[in-house]
Amino acid sequence: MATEGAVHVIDVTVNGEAHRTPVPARRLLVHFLRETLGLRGTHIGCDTGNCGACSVICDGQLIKSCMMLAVQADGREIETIESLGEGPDGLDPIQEAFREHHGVQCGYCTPGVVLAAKTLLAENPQPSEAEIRRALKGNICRCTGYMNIIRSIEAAAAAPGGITR
Amino acid sequence: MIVSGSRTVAAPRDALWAVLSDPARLAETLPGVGDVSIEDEHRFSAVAHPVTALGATRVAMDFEIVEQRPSEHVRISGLGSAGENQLQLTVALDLAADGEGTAVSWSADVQLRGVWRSLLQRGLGSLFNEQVDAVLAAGALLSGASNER
Amino acid sequence: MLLAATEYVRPDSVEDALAALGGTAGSRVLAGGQTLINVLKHRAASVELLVDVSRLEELRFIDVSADGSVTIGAATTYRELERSAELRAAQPIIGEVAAGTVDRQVRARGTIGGNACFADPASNYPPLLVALGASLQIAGPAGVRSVPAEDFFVGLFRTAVGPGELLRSISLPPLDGAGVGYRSLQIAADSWALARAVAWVGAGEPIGAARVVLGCVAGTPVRAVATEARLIGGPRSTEAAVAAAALAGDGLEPPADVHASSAYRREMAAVMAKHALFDALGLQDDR
Amino acid sequence: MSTPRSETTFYPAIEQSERLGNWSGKNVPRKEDKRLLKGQGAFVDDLWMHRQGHVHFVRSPYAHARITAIDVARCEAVPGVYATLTGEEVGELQQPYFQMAPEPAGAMKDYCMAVGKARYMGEPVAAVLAESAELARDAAELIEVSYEPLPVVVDGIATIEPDAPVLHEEIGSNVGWHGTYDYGDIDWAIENADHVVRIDRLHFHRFSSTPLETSGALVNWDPGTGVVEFRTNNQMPMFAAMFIGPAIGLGIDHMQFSSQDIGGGFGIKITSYTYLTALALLSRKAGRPVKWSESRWEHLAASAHGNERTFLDIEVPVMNDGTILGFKVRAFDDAGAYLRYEPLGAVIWAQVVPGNYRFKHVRVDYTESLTNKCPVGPNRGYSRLQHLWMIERLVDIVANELGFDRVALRKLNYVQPEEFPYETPNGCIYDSGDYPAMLDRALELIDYEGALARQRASARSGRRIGIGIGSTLDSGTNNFGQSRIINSALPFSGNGEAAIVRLDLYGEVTVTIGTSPQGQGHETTAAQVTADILGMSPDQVHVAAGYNKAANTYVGFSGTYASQFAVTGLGAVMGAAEKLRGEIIKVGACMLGSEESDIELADGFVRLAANPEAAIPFIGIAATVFANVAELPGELADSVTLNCRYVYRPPFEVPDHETKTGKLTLTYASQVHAAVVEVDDETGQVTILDYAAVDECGRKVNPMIVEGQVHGATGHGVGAALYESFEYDADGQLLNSTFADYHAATSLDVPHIRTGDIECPSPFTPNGAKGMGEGGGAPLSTIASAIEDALPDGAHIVFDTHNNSERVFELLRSAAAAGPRGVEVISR
Repeated sequence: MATEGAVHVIDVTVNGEAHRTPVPARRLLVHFLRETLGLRGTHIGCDTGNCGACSVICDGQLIKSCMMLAVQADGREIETIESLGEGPDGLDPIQEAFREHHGVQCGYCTPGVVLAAKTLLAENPQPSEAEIRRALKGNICRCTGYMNIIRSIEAAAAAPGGITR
Repeated sequence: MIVSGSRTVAAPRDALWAVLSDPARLAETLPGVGDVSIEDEHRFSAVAHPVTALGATRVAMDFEIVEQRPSEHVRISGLGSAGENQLQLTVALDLAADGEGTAVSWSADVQLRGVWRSLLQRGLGSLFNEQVDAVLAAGALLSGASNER
Repeated sequence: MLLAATEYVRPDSVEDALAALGGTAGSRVLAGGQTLINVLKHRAASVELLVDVSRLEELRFIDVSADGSVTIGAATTYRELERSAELRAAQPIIGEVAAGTVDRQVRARGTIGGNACFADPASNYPPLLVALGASLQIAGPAGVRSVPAEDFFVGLFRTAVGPGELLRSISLPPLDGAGVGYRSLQIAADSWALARAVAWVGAGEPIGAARVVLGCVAGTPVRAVATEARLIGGPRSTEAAVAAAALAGDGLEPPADVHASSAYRREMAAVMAKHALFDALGLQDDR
Repeated sequence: MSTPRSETTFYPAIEQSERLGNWSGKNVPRKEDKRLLKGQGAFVDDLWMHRQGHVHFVRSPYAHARITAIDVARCEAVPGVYATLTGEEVGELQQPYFQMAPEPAGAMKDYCMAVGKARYMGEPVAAVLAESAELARDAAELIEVSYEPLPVVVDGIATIEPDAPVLHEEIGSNVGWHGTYDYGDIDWAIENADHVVRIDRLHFHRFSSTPLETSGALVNWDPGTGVVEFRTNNQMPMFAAMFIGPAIGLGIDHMQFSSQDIGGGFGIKITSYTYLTALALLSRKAGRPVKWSESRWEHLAASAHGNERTFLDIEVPVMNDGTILGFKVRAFDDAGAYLRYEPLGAVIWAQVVPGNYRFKHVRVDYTESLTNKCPVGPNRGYSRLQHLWMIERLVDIVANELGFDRVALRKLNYVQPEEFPYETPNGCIYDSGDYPAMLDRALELIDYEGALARQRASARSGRRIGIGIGSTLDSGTNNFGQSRIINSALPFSGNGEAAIVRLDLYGEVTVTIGTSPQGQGHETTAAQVTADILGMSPDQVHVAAGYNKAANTYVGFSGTYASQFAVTGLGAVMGAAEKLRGEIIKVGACMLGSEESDIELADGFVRLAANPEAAIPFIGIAATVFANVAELPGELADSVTLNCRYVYRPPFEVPDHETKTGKLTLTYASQVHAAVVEVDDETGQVTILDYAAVDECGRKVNPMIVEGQVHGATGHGVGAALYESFEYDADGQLLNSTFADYHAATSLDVPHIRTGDIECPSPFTPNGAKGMGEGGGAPLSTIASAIEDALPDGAHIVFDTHNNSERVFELLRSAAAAGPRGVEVISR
């Protein structure tokens, strides 16, 4: 009761930066990112792994950081929304598409959705609407009815030269 | 929810009833039991840890044997908590001799409260029956029988 | 939602994992964690020690033999199943089901072994493994034993994997021309299944072997024995399939929940069995 | 330049700005998006303060129970636990909240935590403050609460029966409000109609638009100043202050509220004031800032739900030509365990008494009841969507029962385009609209003829095709005077919003507003209208993000709710920008030595219209007024501040308590949706094949944002119609308190939405815009209509807003059963 349990030192690369940090075994990756590293762009929307607001990229694959312990990120490479776009103001082409096509309303699901879009387009540069919908299934948005998110991803895919950098 | 089931256990009826109607011995049949405290001849409390593939679930329960007819019937009520969730149950067990063993049928009113009510709604009936099954198996062992049928 | 305190270890081998599991009461295998971590968030179970097997290469493989039999390491993810061309050729249904499981994020981490060991009858794989005649290899201190899928699922959230053991792999016999149908009635486009049926029908006419397994209707996958008996020895016809499927719900008392009553689940089990049989027999739904 | 409008016989003539148009009306990308897309938003859970503690609430597992004891000793003994708070303490530290209900329900004693009794599952009974969120949750398990269970009532009608267990002894019954709304002469209409269609029962289910960000707050009761700072995602802070202040003895001068980014609200975040109160008390007790982030299960079980409403004994008088004369109905609205925005729901629906129709005779006997369920709050479309759904149901049912074409029947009974402004039987004024044209457009978007052909072709295939229509209203800009219809003693009327537009020291234009946006793009649209008025680009206008009571301006109605920003918020911004424009021109004319009428504003310069070379940048104006004021003539120096506040107030009067009539809202955006669905005969599963949403909301300031709101409202409606429903068991336990079982609609569930565009400017608003965003619940009506259309002859009517597979399966089965269908027709 009321003990933290064992603390493990992990080596994890987040947005290209290597961290060696002690973490208690029970700490979720999402809390590690938000509270330990101060990366507040990764959000929490539910407690059952349904909503995807906490989605990040782990070794190239989209995962939900509320269903992975921080200690499990040892030796992994994590990318969060903070890794996209140059500097404090630059937008990645995907982010530009979301801005142009109003794929954002309240912005709470947005970081997860943008990373979902990025990983989708990396694997399937020209997805159909049906493929986009399937790829977004793990990211709940309560504002947009998904329509403009889909439009944004379609636009990013159709951009000259695609979206891959 | 109302849950019912039946099972034949390889223990004589009188011996099994003696276990089920004695708080001290009944407590021992609970899965992963610990912290047993016998209040009187009808009431006891215990911490049970029913185990599933999910892990062990810690439930602190107060039990009371609310009704009994020697060798044939016992009704037990229980109220327990696990964090902010609560488990309330009343289970009536009816025993009938079945050859060397005992045919036990039970019916229970089980109520779960809190977020677990939502999370476990599909499984509560199955989980409860499995636990009763385990209690009866343990009861059979305690009553002196060497194995179950 | 915050977990209760727990310990964690990531062994380098199955042997070490077994040692860790055997050494601590209240230890649990952590594979993909896509269910277990949610259970821990809600503190519906407490675990003293999490033994993380998700990186054990010994548990991450897909072996397809020349005869078409398949063995899959327990820690193989849905994503890996979905993407294996060899598996698609030998046992297409495994990859198809993987591809439709929950969402991309879950597929990247969730494992087939974890799904089997969680033993939720509403999950995808338990009825499928029973229908395909799979066997599951359980590693323990005394070595590896193989358990038929039908005996593996003991109860709701309970399997044949005992304390100190872990699921090593899942083996599937060759299809040998058998047809497989897998049908689910789900909430919305793709959420909880309300009823699910898997049909496996051996090649040849009259039908010599058939397994029809229902999910979501009891604490474990349930074989629709009356349906199977009706099929065997009969023709591969629409009429036969319809008549057999109509028996699928007999005697079932499925659990009710907020999404569906017991009676509806029972009826829908039969409907899903019909469509699964149509698929397994290569019949058209002429509605 | 402004044009006075004289044809507005219902309101005093107003001036509509002619300066809008350069930027207003265009799809200007949002100013908010950069930070949100880069993960730089500041949501409440992103905030922290030095020495903060974390709060965990202990919640009642019982839906109704007396609390006999709470023992916090073991919890408080844990190192790292700062404080606890129990209901018993709350009973001493807090006055019961102000109640809007008249007696007897006005006697309700409502506190921020359960005092003496818990009345719904999940109600907070104690709280723990600890050094970490983990520890707070761990230690909360050590608080021992003893309960004595009480009988539970969850049915909104059974609860008013004499033998029902009473939730609030001080009220003496479970009636929260009761009254009869009687307009026209429904008895005459029923007596003289050719047909009367009687519908037994319709039920509007309980759900929530449940924002993705749950509620939360960081609250600090500063012991030095006595000021309590609430950094919170509450979406109507001045409403919250009205409850919190008197309850714990704080003046508005001692309460600071702020938020930057809010992760969705939809009304559900209006009633979080109870939690804010508890947090303030904990902060004072512990002498620390306190932080609370609600979990999803807490949010679903114990924040707020949308209103559940049951309609009984509906009678609809209809003439042979299809003219529907009106209806009468008994409505029971289930408010849950407490009245926390209620009983306003008992009148808000009256903004749309006849729906989109020319019904003249309406009687609604309305009861608001209390049950052992989560208290309700205003959820998107609040109180009106229940009523509008009932009306659309009855229109469909009348068509089906009497053999009218559903399209023709609607067109016949709709308020006609030439009838606007249209006065409803209860004195509300529909400002503008063209419902028949919207219906045509919606049908065109779903290829109505093609759908009819598919429907014929699919007959007997087992895959039934149904076509549905839903026409609804999104009434915006409340007259808070309508609260007096339910309680004549309430001191509210009218509405308003405040804004400040200022020219800052170095020539920057800054806008602050009293609103608390949750994704509606206020920074962008405020910049658009300001840019138009001040002759610059929206990029040059800085709009302060979020709500900040201390830094921004506000009035008593400030906040973001109830479809009104385009009117009240932008009305205030426009008024303030016009004032600033006047001041800039005054100073510029003086500096350029010209007449004010010779001046124009362009590209951030004040210049002579005739000689653009003669120009002064805004920084020059600002520098003169702020730092070189001795060069200004005295009368200018005295009158110009470049800091211009304006309060927009719609031209309302106080409604009449006795007749329950008046102008309850200013604008009426409208929706006509249409859908084609497939219903699987074997399973009852419904699949949406085509969906069209035609929305009209007057002149649009940013069409892209408007369309986004249409999509979002449609998504909520579709989700509620098919997937999302809060269900309680008889013990008062919520059966879907996580997203695992409360199925929030995913990208696979919300269909492709075709949107259509019709613009009928409002004559009553300064910019021709209408408030919008709530959407009227059109998908609920549309999908119910489509499912009913797909059912076989002889089936029971679609009687519920929520139609999951099993319910549709039962409806399909009902045709063969040949039992009661829930409807009967009496013809003369």
